[in-house]
Amino acid sequence: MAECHPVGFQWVTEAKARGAKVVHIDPRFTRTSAIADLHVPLRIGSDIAFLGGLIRYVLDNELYFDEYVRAYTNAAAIVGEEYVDSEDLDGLFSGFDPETRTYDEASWQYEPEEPPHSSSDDPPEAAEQERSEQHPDVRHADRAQAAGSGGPPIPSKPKRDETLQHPRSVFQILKRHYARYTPEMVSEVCGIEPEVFLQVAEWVTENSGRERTTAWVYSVGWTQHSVGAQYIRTASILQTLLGNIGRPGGGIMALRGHASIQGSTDVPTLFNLLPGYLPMPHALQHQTLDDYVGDAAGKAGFWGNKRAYTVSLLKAWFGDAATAENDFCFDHLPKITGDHSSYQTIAAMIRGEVSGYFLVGENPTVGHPNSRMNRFGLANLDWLVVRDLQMIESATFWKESPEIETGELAPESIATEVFFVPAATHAEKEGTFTQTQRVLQWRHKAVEPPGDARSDLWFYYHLGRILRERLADSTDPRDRPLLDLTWDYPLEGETQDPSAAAVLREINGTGPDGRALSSYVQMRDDGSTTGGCWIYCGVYADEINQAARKKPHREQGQVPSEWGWAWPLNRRVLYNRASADPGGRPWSERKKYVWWDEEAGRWTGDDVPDFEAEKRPDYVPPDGARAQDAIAGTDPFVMQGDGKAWLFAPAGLVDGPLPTHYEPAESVVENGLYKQQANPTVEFIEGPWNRANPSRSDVFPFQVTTYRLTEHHTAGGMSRTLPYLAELQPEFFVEVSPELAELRGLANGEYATLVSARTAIEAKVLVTERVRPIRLRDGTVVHQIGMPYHWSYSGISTGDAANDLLGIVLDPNTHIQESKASTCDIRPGRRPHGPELLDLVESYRRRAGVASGRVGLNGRDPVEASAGEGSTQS
Amino acid sequence: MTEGLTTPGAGWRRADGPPAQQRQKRRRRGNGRRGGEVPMVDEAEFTSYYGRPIIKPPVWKTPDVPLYLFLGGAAGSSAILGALSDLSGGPQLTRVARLVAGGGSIASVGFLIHDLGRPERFLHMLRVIKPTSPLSVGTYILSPFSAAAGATAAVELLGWFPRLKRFGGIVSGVFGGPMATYTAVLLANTAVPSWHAFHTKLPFVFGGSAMAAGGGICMALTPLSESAPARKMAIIGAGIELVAVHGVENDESVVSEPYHVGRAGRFMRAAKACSAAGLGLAVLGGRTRVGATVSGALLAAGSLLTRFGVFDAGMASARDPKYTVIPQRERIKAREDAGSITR
Amino acid sequence: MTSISSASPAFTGNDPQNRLYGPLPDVQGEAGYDDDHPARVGFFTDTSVCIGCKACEVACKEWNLLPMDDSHGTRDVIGLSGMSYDNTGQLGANSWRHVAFIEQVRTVDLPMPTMGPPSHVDAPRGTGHTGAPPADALGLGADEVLSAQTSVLNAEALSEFDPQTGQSGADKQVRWLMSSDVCKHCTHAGCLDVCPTGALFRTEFGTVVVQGDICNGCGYCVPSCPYGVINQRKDDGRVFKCTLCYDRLTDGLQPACATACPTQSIQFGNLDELQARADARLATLKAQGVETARLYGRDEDDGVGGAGAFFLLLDEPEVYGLPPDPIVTTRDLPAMWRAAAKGAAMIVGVALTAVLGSRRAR
Amino acid sequence: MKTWLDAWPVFRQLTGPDPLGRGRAARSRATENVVSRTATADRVVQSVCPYCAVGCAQRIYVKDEQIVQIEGDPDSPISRGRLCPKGSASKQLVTSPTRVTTVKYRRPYGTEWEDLDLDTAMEMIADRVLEARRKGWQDEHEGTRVNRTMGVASLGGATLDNEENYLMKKLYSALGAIQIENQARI
Repeated sequence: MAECHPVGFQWVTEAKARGAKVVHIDPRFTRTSAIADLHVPLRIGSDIAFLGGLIRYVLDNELYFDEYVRAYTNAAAIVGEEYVDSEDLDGLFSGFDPETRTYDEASWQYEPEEPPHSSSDDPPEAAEQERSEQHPDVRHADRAQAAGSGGPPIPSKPKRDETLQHPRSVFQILKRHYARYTPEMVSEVCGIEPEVFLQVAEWVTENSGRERTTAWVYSVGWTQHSVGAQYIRTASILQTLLGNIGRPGGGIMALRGHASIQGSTDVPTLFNLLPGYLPMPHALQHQTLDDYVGDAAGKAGFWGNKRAYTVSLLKAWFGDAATAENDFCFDHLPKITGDHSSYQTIAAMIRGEVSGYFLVGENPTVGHPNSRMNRFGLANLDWLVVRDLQMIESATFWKESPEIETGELAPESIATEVFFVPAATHAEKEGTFTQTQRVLQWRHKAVEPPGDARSDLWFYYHLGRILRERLADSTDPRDRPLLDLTWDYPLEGETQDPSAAAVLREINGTGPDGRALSSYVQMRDDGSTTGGCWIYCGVYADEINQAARKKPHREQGQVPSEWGWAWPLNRRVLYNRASADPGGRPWSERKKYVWWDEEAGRWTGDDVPDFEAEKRPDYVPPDGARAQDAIAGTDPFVMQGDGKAWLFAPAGLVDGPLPTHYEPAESVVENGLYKQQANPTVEFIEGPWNRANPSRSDVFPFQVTTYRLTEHHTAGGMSRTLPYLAELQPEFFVEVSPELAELRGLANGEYATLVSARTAIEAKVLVTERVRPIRLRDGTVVHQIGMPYHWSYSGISTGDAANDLLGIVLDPNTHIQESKASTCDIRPGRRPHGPELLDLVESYRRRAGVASGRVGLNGRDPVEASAGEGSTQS
Repeated sequence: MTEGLTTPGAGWRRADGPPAQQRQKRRRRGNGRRGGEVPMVDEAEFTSYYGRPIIKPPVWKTPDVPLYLFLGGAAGSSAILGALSDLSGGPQLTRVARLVAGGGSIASVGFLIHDLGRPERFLHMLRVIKPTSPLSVGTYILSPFSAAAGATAAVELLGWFPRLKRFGGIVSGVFGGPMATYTAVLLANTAVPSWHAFHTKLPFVFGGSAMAAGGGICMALTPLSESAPARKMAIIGAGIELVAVHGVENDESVVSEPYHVGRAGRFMRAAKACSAAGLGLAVLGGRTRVGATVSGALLAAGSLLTRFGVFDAGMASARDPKYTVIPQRERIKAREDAGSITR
Repeated sequence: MTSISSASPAFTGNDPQNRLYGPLPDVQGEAGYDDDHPARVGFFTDTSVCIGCKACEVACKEWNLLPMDDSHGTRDVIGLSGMSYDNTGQLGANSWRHVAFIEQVRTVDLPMPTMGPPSHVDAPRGTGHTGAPPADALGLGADEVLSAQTSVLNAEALSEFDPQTGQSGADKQVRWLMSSDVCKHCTHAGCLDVCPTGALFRTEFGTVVVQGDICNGCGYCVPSCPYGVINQRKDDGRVFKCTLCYDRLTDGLQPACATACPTQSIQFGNLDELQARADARLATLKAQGVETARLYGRDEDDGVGGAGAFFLLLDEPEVYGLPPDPIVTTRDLPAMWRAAAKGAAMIVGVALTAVLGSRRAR
Repeated sequence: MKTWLDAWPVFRQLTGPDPLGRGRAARSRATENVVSRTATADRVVQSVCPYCAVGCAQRIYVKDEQIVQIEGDPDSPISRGRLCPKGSASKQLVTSPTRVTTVKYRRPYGTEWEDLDLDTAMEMIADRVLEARRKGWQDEHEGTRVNRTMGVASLGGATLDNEENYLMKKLYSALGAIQIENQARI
């Protein structure tokens, strides 16, 4: 955290000064570890084993927060008989279909209390949605994320055993599932000393419960794994057992890497989402608005109002054209049919199926793994528009790139037309970022952008305007959506910039009287309200730009609610109802946060209560109650169908209801728990440009991980071109332990070549004790290599792109690539340039038994490998 | 960080390998005259930041500054010689001394200004008088001296205002002494270990070296009839220089090591050879024409090489952290042993 | 009105008011400022919370518009230094802040540097725990137990586990020291004293600043700084160093580096307050068992009369590239002048004997 | 005469309280009127750092329509006026001389960049969007109605404002483009 979010780290040093214990769990000793009380140097890719060990420690020693678990989690729920745990199927859960390598969630469901879907408006529609949910194409369309903050729909309320003794109760299933995660097993799999694990376990349990809370902080170190989503699930189970969710000083904090990456998932430029985590309509499921909202109709929790949110969105987009008769123009929305994430799109590009591509403030040939494949994709486009501040590598792939040297690409053979349209910086445009704490902060405009540089608001507004003018008198039904669009925003200044405030107001939504709404509960499904993004409703409450509030923190209390605006409804800690006991009283005076005020008859506290203000703690929902009314007074998790925190996830995750330890897709170690080596539902992309390193191969014997440095920013476009940052970390380097340096004859400060089945790159070597080898019980030694990935060939500070080395293998839930765990070989000296590079890498592939990686022109059609086809990777 | 059981400094050592710069014992070749190995001070272990210098080496350019030191010294001693011989009646010696003093001083001013980072601002030296700055005090020595010596030399050549010569000669003579030795304070008053440590001896090194140079040159250029005073001064000067240099080189502290090793060592050894030879020749054959010129030249060369040697030794001692850390550690230990103040 | 006739201590050496050496409480007053001059300000750098992010280096260069380190900014000039994460190397004309990185290893099996309050070593809780091994099993004497932290990584349990144990007999402990170095703005500043043009001067805030319009690049200050801070810029000729953001101070703002420092390792303020804060911080660390913590440059009796920017270090100063016992060269100046005077007298004497001697001989 | 003499620091040393010329006497005229560029700025604008998601508030000082300084904003409860090295280099990011400020165009099989003015570029891009949209249009996919185009794809958004992301998603959806992605997925 000190590496990539240093200013956020001030709060860690603040807590430390007040006696907090800081534990840093990371394969490398980083600048965070330098300040931490304890550094746990666990092996790359073994986080679930460590966290599972903590869960077992908590359950075994009864150190969980008893009342919290009984009242607020689904520990008491009883799971159906068909469910078989991975402990009994040697690594697979019940319902696994080997051909499509997907799970059918049916066997994970609760044992129902009342008939399924009874609480839904339209039971047959909900059941139909339920069935179509299992179709593999839908499975791949990333339903999990669509549930987003809503939690997937569950057919009915579970039967419960409050004594938590029932063998099929979630609590007992959890105990059995993690029974094998003993401190010894954890230290064997994670390669750390048992005492280190026990010290962490002791500190975590000592600092949880009524009087104290523990917080977990993570970043892409967890998400960029083939089991990334399950990493975070394990931490949520642990935090829920310890009662740390929804309480001050607790929770799980995601540290996101880009200024508004949280914003770009809330108001998403993502294929599977509409604003507010509404799922993108799926061709198989959602031909009409009723299909679309069928699964959530009448469901408990705020998702019950899905129709209101959707209609408001459609009214915001299509204005008067959207009427009740035409399903509020629901049919205007294009439908997805599966996984259209960026890697699938690049594969489609190489097949020549994509004509045009926009790169808007992103540098995929350095930031994406397997940069070679990305460049092949770009080489097969008709045209490419790049909007950035500096001339980034993704814009000059046709002129200079490793493939130009090796001859796989050549300017004369690349047909892609490239437009580099300069962009405005953060100081030259106004607008909001959504920070990692869900806070929207407004930036005022300082100066005009230079020359032809324009903001992206300008670019897309005027592109839309020109397109609408072109198609003004078209009668083709395909163009209706574009023509029905509400696209008139006040234009400012002589560069005719659309008003960002007006767009924010549209996102906030307006009521029947045209005035800005102040809460999403005001949204109606009769078309009388608009709302570009329901979770942002309230950012323009009372016609004031709440995100632009800048009340100094000195004039505010512990929770600075008058600086910027947090979604939803300015709540700074989500699910903060859980900071009070079932009766509404704070768990302890020290950790008081939100509580029930009997006289006032409403919830109150330091933060905006994440609960309906007047709902009494002893409120019991009448049966047949719907949406938020179905949430009991003792259900803090208002977005979940059953209002409880899910220790066991009967739905919503495509790779299992409970996290379990799998090795990374490319690992040098055998899975110590099961025969099943890696995540069975992991997503591969086949192609000569994306060959995988076989696991446990002695051709690629070292485990490698990628990470960032404080001095540079992700793909380096905004830092390698700046003198002051370039000179702080001037060259691409890899971090290697003295033992590995000795083993391979590497010298500090000299060059080394790293080779994988994708390509070979060169980097200077930094020999350091901060990266340590791990000896497993059977004597094998795991050597680990650290690789910061900021560099590429342009800018002041240059080097090879670390991401060239990595392949693309995706987490099935989120399609995020596994760039935190890969394998490679390392040898002293610089890499060959030109065609010899291809020969070197091909020889490695042959030795490793990997199919040939040779490609035809522009990476398009694979050339028959000179040697035999070789075994295709299992 | 670590408590109780650990030793002070807690046994932490640099991660990449053994303590940096574990100097091996270096055998110092005895110089020409005395055979046998001069034992180095036993190698105290010291740590540094990746072996990087702790203080900044001077930014003065070579050969500018050593030449400045040499010419300043030669001019200073010649000016004194000229003034005295003028009073005691040695016209040719006086004339030569004055010319040497004048030429030397003008040239040294030239080198001083050339060495400046911003030569066009050399007059800023006269902005302040700072007793704490040898260069500021030096400027108020150098300006009158070079004015007087220069004028006298000019008058000597052009023959105008003959009466002025004596007055100019006396003024330059008065400033000749400080001119020769202030440069020693200039070097010593820095953090450079091998200069600062010998701040009481350097003035005598430079004084002797000045006399050897001034005397030597005047001896070489003056007819034998009047060159006796120059010869005596050169001989005594060279003697003092050799003794003083010996005192500097053989101090038991580690900071005298740079005078023996590397380029500085070569300079110092050559300087001693020239001075000694020059001294011997001046004593034996100083009265013969050839002997005077050759010994004069040798003495001047010896003096010049000493300046280069001292300059390079200082630079070397600034570049290696060892010469800063070890003496300071010894100083702390001595203070702690004496129990005066603890860290 | 003190006049020059008071034969300044530089020559005579009697220096009752410590104008050349020793503690000097009112450094601005000595430099001629009226009594209403602002309080002396400076930095306290607490390296125990420094995370080595180098925000100070960038904020300083950005505020003072410094060129790239090699001042001609050509790409091939910058390169990986191989010195852990420090690619700046040292302070200089273009780097007025420099963050040092020292990776240290220790094979003694003691826990990581803990900064929190000493964890009370109570008897291990309940048998149910496979909790931390009892303290005495580690051979700690009874009285040491309380001050010593429970040894987390004890040698026996590790030996068969960690490959390094094979080589070193006990687990390796890594410590990564980071410290942001800066000009010390000394009470007795060697650079200021030796500057012949008066370019280096004492500001009303008690800081030492180079006046760029005066400096003629004589370079005398460069070797005179006992810490090796100030340096000449190659293609400019003049010398440059940290001005403690003299221009920002006139506008009432904190220096740029102190403003940016995320963990407030760099603290700016009145020097006396900083010294009090530093003493308290040192006491806390010592109480937490951080034996190797010490203050550097805080003591008025040190060789430069106490520094305007002082540090809390976690190891010997030279490990960070700092001199262990710096003394301002001006302390010995009187002795030097006396030696020079004797030298001059010697020359005159020798010349006299030489001239008189040969006159009698003729 | 008096003022002329007074300009000479030596005279000030002899007559003033600073005989050693260490402070008051040695001050030059430029030092007397040193001023901070934050004081002479025309205006201060509150902004947020563009680098990571912590969201450190920044103060941007502007003079003559040029950004002269970007530093931390002490009012922010998130950052309390502090910045990391990247945040502190924001001014260099904004005023970098290597920043591209004119539209660059590379023709098919071209080997060099060519210049293009902004309006022409916008028209050309609009043409290509329509053409690509038509090429990749699918009314149906495997029998179910999709009314979308697979011809246009987009990548990026995590470094952009919410308003920009909103217009992009709105426009792309109306065009039928569904292959819309950003860094949230890497």
